[in-house]
Parts: sequence; structure tokens; C-alpha cells
Amino acid sequence: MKVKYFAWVRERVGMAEETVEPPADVRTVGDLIGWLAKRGESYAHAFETPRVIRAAIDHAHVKPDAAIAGAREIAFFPPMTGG
Amino acid sequence: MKVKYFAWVRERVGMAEETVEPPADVRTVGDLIGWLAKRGESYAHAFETPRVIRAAIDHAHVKPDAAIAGAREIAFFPPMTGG
Amino acid sequence: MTAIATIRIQEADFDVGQEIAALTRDRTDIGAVVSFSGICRGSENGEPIAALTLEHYPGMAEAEIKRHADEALSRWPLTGLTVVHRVGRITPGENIVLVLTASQHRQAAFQAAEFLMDYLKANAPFWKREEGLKGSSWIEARGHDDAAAERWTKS
Amino acid sequence: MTAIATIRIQEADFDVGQEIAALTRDRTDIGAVVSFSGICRGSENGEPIAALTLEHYPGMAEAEIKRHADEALSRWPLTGLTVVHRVGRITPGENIVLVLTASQHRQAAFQAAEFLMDYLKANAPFWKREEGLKGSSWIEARGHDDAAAERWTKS
Repeated sequence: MKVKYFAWVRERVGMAEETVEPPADVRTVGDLIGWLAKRGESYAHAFETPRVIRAAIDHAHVKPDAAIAGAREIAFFPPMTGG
Repeated sequence: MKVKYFAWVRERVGMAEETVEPPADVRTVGDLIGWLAKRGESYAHAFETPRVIRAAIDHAHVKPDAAIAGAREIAFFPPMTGG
Repeated sequence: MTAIATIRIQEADFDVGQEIAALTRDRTDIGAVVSFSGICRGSENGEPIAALTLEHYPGMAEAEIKRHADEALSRWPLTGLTVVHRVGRITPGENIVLVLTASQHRQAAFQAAEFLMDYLKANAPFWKREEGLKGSSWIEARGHDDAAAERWTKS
Repeated sequence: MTAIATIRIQEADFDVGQEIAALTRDRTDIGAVVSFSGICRGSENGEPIAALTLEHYPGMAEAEIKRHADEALSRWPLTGLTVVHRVGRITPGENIVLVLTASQHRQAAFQAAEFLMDYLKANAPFWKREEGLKGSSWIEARGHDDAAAERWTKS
């Protein structure tokens, strides 16, 4: 699945998007954050405070317990500051 | 004192302003409405429903029990419909 | 800089963009500008109208709007506001009234604009006469405008 | 006529007067137009800033604004609305965002504009980075924006 990063999450991870293949036991958005955080220092820094990370699946906001099965695109970003 | 009329009060009275000298027992705005209403048919028509008439003394909204002593200009008009 | 209220009663139309530009020019402390434009509709209560004619009480109208503009400036942290009210004959689609408020933050700008419009509808000395198909008549005041204005009264 | 939502995300500035003209052209059923312009201030929390840079999530931003615009059209009797959100580098005094609502009556126009702004502040996928004197940093979200957005949630 495609994963996108925005704002300081993007800066910390060091890229805007990538394609990942998490193992089958990574079922929810929260699981995916935990799995990504273990991929290296830049990821660990980006996801060091999971509660401030917002997520969207296929352009819709989701909570950490949302299932990722069938998702085409998952995005991680800080709280929004538009308007 | 100068009396001014606006909107349908002006149309019914038949003039935009006039100077009047009410007797001493005409003390309040309500008294003045009653006194004006007796000046002729056009006035009686203009003031036939005193509760819908709004008044201002020297450019400030007032209630019927407001004293008219010292007033330079008293205005009568229907409820406002601006904006 | 001091907050300034600009108030005009005029027959001429106004340009919202120009009025916003005048209110915000050379300032970098404004984060929010709210404008309200009141426009003449083509019908009132389902009946088509050809035009409105607006009458006002010269002197009192300016003084009363000024008093409420000053109240808005004291109640909300505004950087400035503008009120333009047209008088005379106005046809459907034309502007009637403009309220502009500027502030650092959006809530103050929204609330002050609503306060000023509620006031203008219920208490400013203006009267509308409508030209319909069967002659012309004065528009009657609506009770819910009084109620809208009443909600801003301090208890 | 059907109510239409116009949504644009763009680097270019917008002109409030032109956007109002586009929303009201050839219509005589509109009595009220409310505009909200969000403007870049010259300081944040007392610290001077040189510019903001706005990042967004292309695709999601448009979809999310459209969803909320449709909600506004279903909740209030609007004749139309416009949302323009700029992205890229924006300097103090420049426009950031525009929300325009048109309706027969003022309350609907005011409420829909406030609803859309509260939504954009708290939930639309945009992020602001500020250039200050000591380098640049991401602006932190404010809890009271979430609270403002929350008040529109239907219970």
C-alpha cells in the first residue's frame, strides 16, 4: 500500500511517500504506526508521540483503531492548521 | 418644538416636519401622540394605533413615557425596516 | 493603531473589494475580515417587486449607527469596521447595506458583524417601501428581527 | 436554480469582489452574502514572522472541503458558496483563505460561513509553517479550534 507523509511527519521521515508491505499482523492504523516506527531512526523520531499523529485512509480521516485492510493510500500528518 | 415624521407616518400626516406648541399638560411622548391625534383626520389616521408608533427625542429612541420637556426635536415613525 | 469605524449613508453603490482594501491597507495585524452584503431581492413574501425605496432619518441614522459601531469596538477586539447603508431607489440584485469587520481573530469579526446587522435590521432609523405589481407599500417590521437584536443585550 | 459549491486550492491570490460577483451574477433571489477572508498576520504569539508556507494534501483537501461544503448546503438554505484556499508562500498582509456564502436570509449565510471556517481551521488537511527571525517552524494546532469545530456536530 502507498503511505504518504505531510508537514513535520514528512520532514522527519525524510520522504513524501513510499510503498510498504507490512506483515499480516499489522491490522490497524495504530499497528501500522508501531511497525513504521521500528523501521529506523528517522521513523522513530517521526512517530515518537503516536497520539499527536493524525491519519487518513483513502482521503478520509480515521482513528488509530481503523482497519487498514483494502486501503490503497494511508497518510500520516500532524494536527491540521489550515484556514 | 420641532416634530418630524417618517415613512407612512409622514405620508398619513401629509408633511415631513412642523413646529408645534403643545399645552403644558402634554408632558410625555404618549401625551404628545394623543394631542397630535386630535389635530385633524390626517393626524388621527397617522396615530390611530399608538402602540406601533416609535419615537425619538433629539435623535435617541425613547419610550412613550419619556418626558418631552427640553426636547428640541421629536420624531415619530413606524418600526424600522433597514439593513 | 487605533480601531476606526467608518460610517456612510449614501445613494451610490459600494464596492466590497474596495472597502476591504481601505480597511486593511498597510496593516499586518489583521487576521480576519468578515463582510456582510445585504442585497435587494426580486420578491418579498412570494410577490415580485420592481424596486425598493429606502428612507432614513438624517442625523439620527448616522448617530445611532456610530453609537452601535462604538459599542462593537468596545465589545470585541476589532482593528476596524465599516458600515455603508444606501438610501433611495434600489432595484433587485443591487446592494443595500454593507458591514465589514476586521480583527486579529475570526470569532470577533463574525460576532461583531452579526451584532451590527441585527442592530441595523431592528433599530436603525431606515424604512423600506416596495414597488410591487399592484402599487407600492411599506414593508412591515418582522418580530424575529427584534428577537435577533435582543440577544446582544447585556444582562 | 440549484445551489452550487465552488472550491479551489491555488497558489494565486483571490479577489473578494470578483468572487462575490461570480456568486451573485444574474440572480435576484439572494438577500445576503457573507465573506470571510483569512489574512496572514505579521506576528504569531508576539514573534514577528516573515512569511507562512502552506502545505496541503492534494486530493484529500479538495474532497474534504467538498464534503463539508455539501453539508453546509444541506444544513442551511444557501443559494451558493465559494471556498478558496491558497497554498505556497504567503507574506504578511496577503490573503490565505476565502469563504463566501449566499442566501435569501442573513442568519443562514452567517452560520454557514462560520461552520466552514471552523471546519477549515480544525480538520482540513493543510499545514502552516512560519518563517520567523530564528528560522522556520510548523505552527501548532490550537485546542480551541477543535472546540469551535465541535459545536457544529449534530448530537
